[in-house]
Amino acid sequence: MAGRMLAGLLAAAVLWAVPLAAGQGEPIKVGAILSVSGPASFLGAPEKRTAEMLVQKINASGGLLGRKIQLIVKDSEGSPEKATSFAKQLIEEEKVLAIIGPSTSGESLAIKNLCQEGKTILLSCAAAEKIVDPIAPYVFKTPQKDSDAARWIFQTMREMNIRRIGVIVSNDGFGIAGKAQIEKIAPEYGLQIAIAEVYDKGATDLTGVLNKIKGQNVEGLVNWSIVPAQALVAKNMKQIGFQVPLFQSHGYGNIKYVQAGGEAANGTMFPASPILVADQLPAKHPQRELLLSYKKDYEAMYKEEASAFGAYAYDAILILAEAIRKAGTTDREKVRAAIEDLKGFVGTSGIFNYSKTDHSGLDMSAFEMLTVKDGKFVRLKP
Amino acid sequence: MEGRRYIPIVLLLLAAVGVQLTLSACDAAYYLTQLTMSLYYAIVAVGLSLLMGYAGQVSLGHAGFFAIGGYTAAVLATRNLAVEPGAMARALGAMGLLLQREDLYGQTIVYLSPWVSLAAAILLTSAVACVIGVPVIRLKGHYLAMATLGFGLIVYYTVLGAPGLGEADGFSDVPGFRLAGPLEVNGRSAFRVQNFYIACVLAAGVMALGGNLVRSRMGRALRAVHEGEEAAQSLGIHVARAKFGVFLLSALIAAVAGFFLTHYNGGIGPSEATALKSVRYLAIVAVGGMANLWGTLIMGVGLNFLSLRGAFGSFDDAVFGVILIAVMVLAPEGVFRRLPWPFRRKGGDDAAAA
Amino acid sequence: MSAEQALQYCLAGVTVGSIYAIVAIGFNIIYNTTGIINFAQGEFVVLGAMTAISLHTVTPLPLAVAGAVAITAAAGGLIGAGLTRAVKRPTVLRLIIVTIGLSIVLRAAVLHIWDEKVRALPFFTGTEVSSVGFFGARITPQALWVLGICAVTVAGLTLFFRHTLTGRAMRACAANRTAAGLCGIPVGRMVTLSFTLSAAIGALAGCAISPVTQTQYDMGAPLAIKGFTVAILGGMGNSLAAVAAGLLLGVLESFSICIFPLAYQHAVSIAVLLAVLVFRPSGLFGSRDVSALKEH
Amino acid sequence: MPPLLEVRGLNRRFGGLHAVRDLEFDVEEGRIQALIGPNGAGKSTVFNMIAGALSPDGGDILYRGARITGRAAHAVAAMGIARTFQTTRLFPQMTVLENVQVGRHIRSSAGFLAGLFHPPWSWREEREIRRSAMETLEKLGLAALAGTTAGTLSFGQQRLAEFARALAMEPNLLLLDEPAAGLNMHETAALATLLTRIREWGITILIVEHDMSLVMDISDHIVVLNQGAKLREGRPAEIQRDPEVIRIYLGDDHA
Repeated sequence: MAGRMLAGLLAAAVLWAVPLAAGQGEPIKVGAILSVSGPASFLGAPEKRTAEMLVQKINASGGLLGRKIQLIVKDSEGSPEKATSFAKQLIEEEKVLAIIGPSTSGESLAIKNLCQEGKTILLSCAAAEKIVDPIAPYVFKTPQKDSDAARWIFQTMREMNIRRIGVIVSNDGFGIAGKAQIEKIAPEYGLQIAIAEVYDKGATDLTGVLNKIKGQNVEGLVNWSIVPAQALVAKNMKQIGFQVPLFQSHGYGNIKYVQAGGEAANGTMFPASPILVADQLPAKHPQRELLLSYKKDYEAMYKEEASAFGAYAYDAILILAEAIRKAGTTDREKVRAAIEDLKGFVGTSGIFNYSKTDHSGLDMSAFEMLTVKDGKFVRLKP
Repeated sequence: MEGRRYIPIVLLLLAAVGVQLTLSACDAAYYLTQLTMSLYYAIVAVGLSLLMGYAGQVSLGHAGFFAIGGYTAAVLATRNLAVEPGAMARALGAMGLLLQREDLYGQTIVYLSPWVSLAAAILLTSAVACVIGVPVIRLKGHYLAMATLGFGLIVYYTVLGAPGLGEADGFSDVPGFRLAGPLEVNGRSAFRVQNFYIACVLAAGVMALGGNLVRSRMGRALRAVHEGEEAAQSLGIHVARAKFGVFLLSALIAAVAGFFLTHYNGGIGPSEATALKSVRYLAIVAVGGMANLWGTLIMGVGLNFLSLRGAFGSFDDAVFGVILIAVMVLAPEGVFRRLPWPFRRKGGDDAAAA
Repeated sequence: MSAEQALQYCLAGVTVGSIYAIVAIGFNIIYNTTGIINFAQGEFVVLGAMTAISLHTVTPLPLAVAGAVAITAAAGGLIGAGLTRAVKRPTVLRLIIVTIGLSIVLRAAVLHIWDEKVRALPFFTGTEVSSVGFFGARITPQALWVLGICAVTVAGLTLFFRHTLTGRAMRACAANRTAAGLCGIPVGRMVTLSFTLSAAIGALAGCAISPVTQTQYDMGAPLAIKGFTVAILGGMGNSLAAVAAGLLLGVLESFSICIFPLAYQHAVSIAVLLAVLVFRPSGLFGSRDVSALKEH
Repeated sequence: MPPLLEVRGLNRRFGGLHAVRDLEFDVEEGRIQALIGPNGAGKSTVFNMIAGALSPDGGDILYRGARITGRAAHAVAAMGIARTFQTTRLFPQMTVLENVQVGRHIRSSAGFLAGLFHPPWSWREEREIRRSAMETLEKLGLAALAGTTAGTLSFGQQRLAEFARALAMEPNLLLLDEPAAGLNMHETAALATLLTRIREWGITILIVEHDMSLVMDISDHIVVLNQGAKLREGRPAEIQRDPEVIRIYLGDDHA
């Protein structure tokens, strides 16, 4: 009995020590835990499509280090318990090098420690800063920082002389993380939050709460949300004649939300990655080429417009591929270190500069203030 | 004679040993992770089977009780009492009810002993089950279904809305639950084998208790209530009390399973409290044969195991929907019409279904 | 709170309430005929709206809505009635379980036929920004459409159930299935008819509310929950009372924002449901007061 | 010593219908007492009020001198009043033995905790429940059917099994709601014998019945109801000859 266990342990140790390097032709296993269906499917579904597309493209052009990438996608439906189960499966059983996703912050936080203990690189596609604060060496994230998005909004508000604001957020991970950052940073810009409310992610009408905010005489409104319900805000504001500037978060990065808002969406301001205005970027913009290529590939393959959400998964795979190339090996520690060493790396969401103390990689420059004009995204200050 | 009823329990534990040894020998011990999780979910379904299959009372809110157990575990275990120790915390410390750990990032955390929070979870669940159960269990049919669904939704919206309950992110970083000596409910791979056994023993315990109950005087009374409330009353059975008793019991079973699984998973989120989760428990009870504890346990472990391994892909929920329809249309008595001898309940397996 | 603001709360409540009401009506039809609550009613709403949105890419709006209603009615009638009729020994518990299963399967079907994206029909009149002034407060014209459709539907159903032979036969089925069968009423066909009718009304509801709420594959269940909350508040089976209860709940929810944080709005309205279930299971308007308005 | 059951000024209305009015009668211990009357006389209403299934609008019901008016059915049963139903209400998916074991509910005490943990004292109780249930079945000649699912029994057997279940309660008073309905002549004759045997066991019987020959055969005392009120009461021989009773049963021509 003891002997067999010892043998098993030894076998495991040997497997551990020679990670995947055995056969040169063997694929590099990468896991992806995404909310393809369920309440966060508007994030997970484009992320999955993007990831599959990019992996296909990398493999078609010869793969990495002469090996193909094998992407194992798991649909977590936005549940932390399923994400936990899948993470253990991917780490212990498939022994993947890295995990892309999860799409939501709750799931990402649930598997953060598992990835750290299992020495598996996690490239989260969720925005909450708790994912990389405190820093776990193996855990990174690709979306921009909530705090930077808030700063862009507040800066614009200051320029417009807005002092008293109302805040509404959705009751998902994205919304509540944003609310925390807004409440933390607003005082730095001398802003007074007159009222902050949380609405259901499945809300069907928001005129009631907007009416409540209207009664507070605010000069500007921030809606921080990533769910489809956010398209209601602009509509409902116009319907009840609530006329103050509307600021959305970077969760607004999907032209569908503009279309759903119709005429009402015009004039909405929000910080976003330049992917939404890729074709308006000056020729010398560092991201222009990458963005146009992603958009072109995605739209050709899936017949739908690329969103900022799919871009998070795009960056995650791009970063992983670059780190593997730089490390020249699939040794976990070396790849991890290579990610930490990435500087000035051009991604779709911005220019990534990771370091030992920053696993978010992006700063204020990853954003640009956009606005909606005639149903299209345009740069606020071209 | 009296010991014979425990033969299947012993067989269950022997089967567990067999499964573990086989998997470990095949270098596939990682299957134990999902088996352990599935066992906890199956325990909830077994508890629901007592309520639904035997007493005939539907509940669409059992995920709510699971979440009450799980969230109690999470809230109390992640509350760091080292930050600002109040008088209460000092008193608890003096009684030796506080534990200390260091998290991955080097922070020292002083937290309440999970034994205390288990007691708290049981008390809280009992209190909630009384407040909700006493009035609601008198309702019948659709009204009971709606009321229990409503209860589950209130729990869901509460954990989703309350800042102290983690809102949409829920809880992570829930530490393990040291039971005794080296035994610990903990999801790390080093604890994998022993946690499989912990879950098995808990499941065996619930099966033994449930098996005892359905053969007892109260068990017969519950089935009588199911098959004819008026006749049951005429025999002196306090129908409301019998229904409430089994409601409370199955709520407690769900809460304890939630408590353990939260420590095992290291966290919990609002997705554990959704109506869809409650419906899953219902589907498992239905496919297990309604009033069939062993069928429920087997289907509960099997289906959850497949689901947790992602075998159903993006059709995960749809599978449970199809099961519900198929069972009701094709085999309302469940898929196990006849179990082999030691698992067979007195009085026939297909008795008392729906 | 200014009078104008209070009025605006009212109108916000009316907008939401009209949505609840139109969903609730669908529940009542099946309940009136079969005595069961169809947990898949919310999926009929989504299915109708999605079909209309797809049809609208090739046909004008009225045609798209009509087509969607017809398609959903056919699909809902066939599937819903087929399944409930296939259940052996149909106890309440079994029928609840079947319709719950149906709801999950239909939701998955919508996800895989369309996708996860949110869509919307255009406003029937006006645009996203138009609104109708009402003593200084404003309401979207679409809410008036929804209310109008509620009114027409309730009136039509009342006439149907009271004055047509088929309608009376359907009510007879709910009152006593066995007796209805003995009187030569084809009970099975009546069940099919009631599922078809309620799927049609669900689809119409889906089209009417889509411009306001937008449509996504998984919005059926939350809508259904509010729908049957309202149906029970009004007293099961009573469509006119359901409309009244819908508006009442909408306005209550709207004003509840003044006191409770919005985050607890749903919990509050479900708590109201539980209270009604326990203390007044016949509904707010059940009993003698409004029983004259009941369809049976 | 007061009578076993006293009915005092009992009233019950259903909407506009005055189903039972100012009803008074006693049931003496050790008797078979019948409650008869034409259709709609209010027999079943009275029966259900005694059993606790309906609560009266006014008046009192006393059992051994204590008020039991408006008590819940299970509480009435716990005092030792057993009943059967017009259409038998066995638990169809349970076996005959299990049905009768449920009849021992009020004579045993193991609750939820004892059920869950099955302590040794409950083993003894469980054995006792089984033994006495079997004994009851044997008394009624049903022992061979102990393991049969109740729903599959013939009509007559079901009625007998329901008797067994009620007798298992060791009641002092047995309320029978039209026990002969649907039985053939043989079965009715056997029922008559059974009822007299039950009386010999010291159980008082209150029977609501349509079958006049059965009632006249076995009853010690008869109460006749008409339109919710008591018309006559007395021994069978007296009732049989009473012109009023004949009139309400057979119409004016025969008076």
